[in-house]
Amino acid sequence: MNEDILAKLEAKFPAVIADFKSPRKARIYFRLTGGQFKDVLVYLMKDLGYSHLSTLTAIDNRTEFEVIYNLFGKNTGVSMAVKVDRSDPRIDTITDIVPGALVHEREIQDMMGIKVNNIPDGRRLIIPENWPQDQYPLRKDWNISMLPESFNDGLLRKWRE
Amino acid sequence: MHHTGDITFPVGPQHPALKEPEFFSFDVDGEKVVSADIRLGYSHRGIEKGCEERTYIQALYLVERICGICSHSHATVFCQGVEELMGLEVPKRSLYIRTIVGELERIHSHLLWLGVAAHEVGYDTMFMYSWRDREIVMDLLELATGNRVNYSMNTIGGVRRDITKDQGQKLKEGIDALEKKVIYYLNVGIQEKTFMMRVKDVGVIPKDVTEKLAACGPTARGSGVPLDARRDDPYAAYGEIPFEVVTSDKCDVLGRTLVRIGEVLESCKIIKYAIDNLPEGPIAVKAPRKVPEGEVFARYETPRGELVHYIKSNGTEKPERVKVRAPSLGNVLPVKYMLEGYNIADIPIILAAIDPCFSCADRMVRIEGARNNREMNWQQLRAYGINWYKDK
Amino acid sequence: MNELYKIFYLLVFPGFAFLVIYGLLLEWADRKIVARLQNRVGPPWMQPFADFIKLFAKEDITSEKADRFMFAAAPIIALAAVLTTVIFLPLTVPALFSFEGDLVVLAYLLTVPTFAIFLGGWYSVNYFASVGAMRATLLLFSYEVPLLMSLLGPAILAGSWSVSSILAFQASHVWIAVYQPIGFIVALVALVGKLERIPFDIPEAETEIVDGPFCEYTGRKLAIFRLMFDIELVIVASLISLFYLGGFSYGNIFLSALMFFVKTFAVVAFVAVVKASFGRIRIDQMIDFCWKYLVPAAVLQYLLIAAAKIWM
Amino acid sequence: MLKNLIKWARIKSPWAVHFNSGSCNGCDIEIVSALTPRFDVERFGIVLKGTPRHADVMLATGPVNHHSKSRLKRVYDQMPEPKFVVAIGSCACSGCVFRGCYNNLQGIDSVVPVDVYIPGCPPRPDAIIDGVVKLLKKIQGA
Repeated sequence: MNEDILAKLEAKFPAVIADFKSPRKARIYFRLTGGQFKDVLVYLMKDLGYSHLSTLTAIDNRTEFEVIYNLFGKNTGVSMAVKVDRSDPRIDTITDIVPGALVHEREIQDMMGIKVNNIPDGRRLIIPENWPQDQYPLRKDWNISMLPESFNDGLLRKWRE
Repeated sequence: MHHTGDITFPVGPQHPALKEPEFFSFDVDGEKVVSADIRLGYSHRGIEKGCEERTYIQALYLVERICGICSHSHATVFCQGVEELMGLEVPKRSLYIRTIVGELERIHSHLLWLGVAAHEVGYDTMFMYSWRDREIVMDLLELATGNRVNYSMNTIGGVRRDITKDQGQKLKEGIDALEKKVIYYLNVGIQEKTFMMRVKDVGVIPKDVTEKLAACGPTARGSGVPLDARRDDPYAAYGEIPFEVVTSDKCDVLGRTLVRIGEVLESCKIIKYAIDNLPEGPIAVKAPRKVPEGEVFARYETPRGELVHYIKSNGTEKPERVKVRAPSLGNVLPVKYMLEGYNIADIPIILAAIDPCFSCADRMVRIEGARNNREMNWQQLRAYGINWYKDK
Repeated sequence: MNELYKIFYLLVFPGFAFLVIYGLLLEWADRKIVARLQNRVGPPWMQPFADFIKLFAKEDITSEKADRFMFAAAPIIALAAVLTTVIFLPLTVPALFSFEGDLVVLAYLLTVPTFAIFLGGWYSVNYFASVGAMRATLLLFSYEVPLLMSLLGPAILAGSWSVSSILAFQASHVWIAVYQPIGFIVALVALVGKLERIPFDIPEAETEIVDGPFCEYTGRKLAIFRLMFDIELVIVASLISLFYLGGFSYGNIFLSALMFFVKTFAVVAFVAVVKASFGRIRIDQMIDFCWKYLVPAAVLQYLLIAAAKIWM
Repeated sequence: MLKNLIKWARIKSPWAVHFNSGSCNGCDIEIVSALTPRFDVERFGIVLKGTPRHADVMLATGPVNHHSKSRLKRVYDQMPEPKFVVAIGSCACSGCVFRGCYNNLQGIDSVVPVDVYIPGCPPRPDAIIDGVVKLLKKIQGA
């Protein structure tokens, strides 16, 4: 549907936009195959008017990670996916553009283990303090049995067993 | 927890003002709140990982229990997303029924909020009155869906129970009785002197800051930002039902109160209109078990703000990834802005003003304020910093 | 015989036993009226007795960082202060001691509980408690001055500092409330502040600082504190009736007893209705309210008395 | 004589404290609506207290998640003897729909001894009152 948006993006960032889909007027999904996603993001938010950053989604499709920037504005939702390789998952922060994004980046760091470089405050977020350092719950290869036995030390009441 | 020299004032996770477990620590100078630091994670149950190991129908059953007060919202937005992925044509009657139950839930949530806000301010009579009237809505919900909370009215491809003619009639009578009571609150309850003293010019957030911090729901509409997913991105039956978005430009807790009560009256109109022209036809369509590959970004206007579900499917019957972005997440940043500068007595009412539902937001969220560590010249009390649980 | 009567006076009739029972009954009346106003059923009549006995049977925890002696002493000081006030009050029977100036002693004794609450809150090393304690003392400055001024009004009119002689003055004249309506209203409002009832129950604002100074207290000590509040309710209610509503010493015993129950119950009903119809205001708003409206009203009352004295 | 006087007092005035260990707050709004005019529990003397110090009964909801399990234990330790725990909602009884999700244990009784279980998602206010009455009978019997 939104061919005009696609044309504008193609003109500004040649050969970077991949599989652009817009099943209905109010939704646009596309991937970035390379280059710096921050300029595309600024272009989307400032010039095209999708100013409200709704959320950041991290996806683990087993071969590599993907971080999706969900924006919203002018009654349409835009989802821009950025590839992150699995060996050394690292991505730049966007808190300078959108201060509110700090929250989502912290979640990605905790849940998926994608390091966000120069994040203003990288403390642990949702998972409990004594959660083992190198384990990330939302990764496909993680399951609950990998938690060490001493995780609930001293708290579990023995009468259950 | 690092300190800036003044007292860290711990609130939660078990505290009468908060019906949910979250932990606020306020750096306080005497009675004035210097800065707030919110630590959550107490309601994090790993729902997103859970959804990946369950089929769509089982995931729906899980998604409904993200939050007790807006359980219908989560279920509706999840079903809408999956139906969009499948490209399923859902019967019109089920869209109307979803809208009716959604608006009933909005009334029930706003009346609940009115009581909790009055209780935060110590005005217990209004708490009792508003919760007594809320029982009317709970009966209506029980009549239409069979349960007071967690109604599980939706299924993928439509609705599970029908609203018959006489049920519709009873719903309308109940709504009329409720409308009279809510108008009483609007004119008498809110104008009461001490309630006004505690609510007027408290937790002020100007319009431009609201937009910059991306607040949503009544918090944004209370400061004049007309942001409403039901009108911007109409779903279910909101395209055909005339309603207008209630806003007020008072920018303080009073503005948010007026917006919420206005919305209750608005919802009453929507329900009556929807029951009057409830279209005929089936209430559900058989949905295939496997969902074709794709991704969807579904939105919904819950009583607290804009809720987003991002669902990615991989062709099997289990979702690849379900991401829930709760409305309270959008309001956590503004509440930090609102809290600074007011004193301890205002903390509960400002927190209640955004009607935080940490069970939704808590799947992932925490905000860290920028620390302004200017040296405190105030005569330093013995820096307690001791969490009041510790010394048994 | 006189000694036996004194002991009876102190321990049974207007003394300890009567005050405890009547205090708990008044607490029930207060909770019942508030509940009925909020269209709830409200607790059964023996609820305060059950609460009291249960609290006595509970484990008594003192946190290790709290100062053991002061933590335990605070409730006892408060209760003692409130109980000694009964000596000066002629409740249907002439007061035990009544000397010129017992009004000042009475006023002093009524402020001791607030300090006891402060000490209790301060020594129970808990953040909420110390904030509550600070607030309790801060509150003292806002309601204490109007309360005392409104009590001194009748003293000036009756021309004496002794409670019994003020009562005697009223026996021969009309009730003082008729002479001094403003003073009566100021007294009632300051009374609500004194008893730390909504809209002025800022020290133990339940949703803000979790029961304020009492949040570390359990078992017996908490029971004594709650009992102190109930007895204070009785004492201050009878004080207001003595000063403004003509007291209770009439001819036969039945009429004075009846008048005593009716008048104190009326004051408690007023406090309950105030509790049911207002929210809790902030501490700075309370101090503004007291100093902007209550104190000027009390001063205005004095001018009226002075003017009346000149013309009389 | 004194013994059953104390027992009578304990039955007549059970003060409650509410702890939400990660629930979806459906059970919590049902607990609070048990206080309001239609179901008014103050007739039985039940008062919702703010601090665990003043309470005898702990109304615990939610499947205990890893983050709040130490807080639950701490709040339980602070309640003075004799104390009782009522697990409200299926999550509190057995973790119900969140069984298998990684971040929580299987119900309140995995951390704290529980006296009465009230199933239901969420249990109706009258079910909660019925549960508390059963608890009072249990105290009566003990």
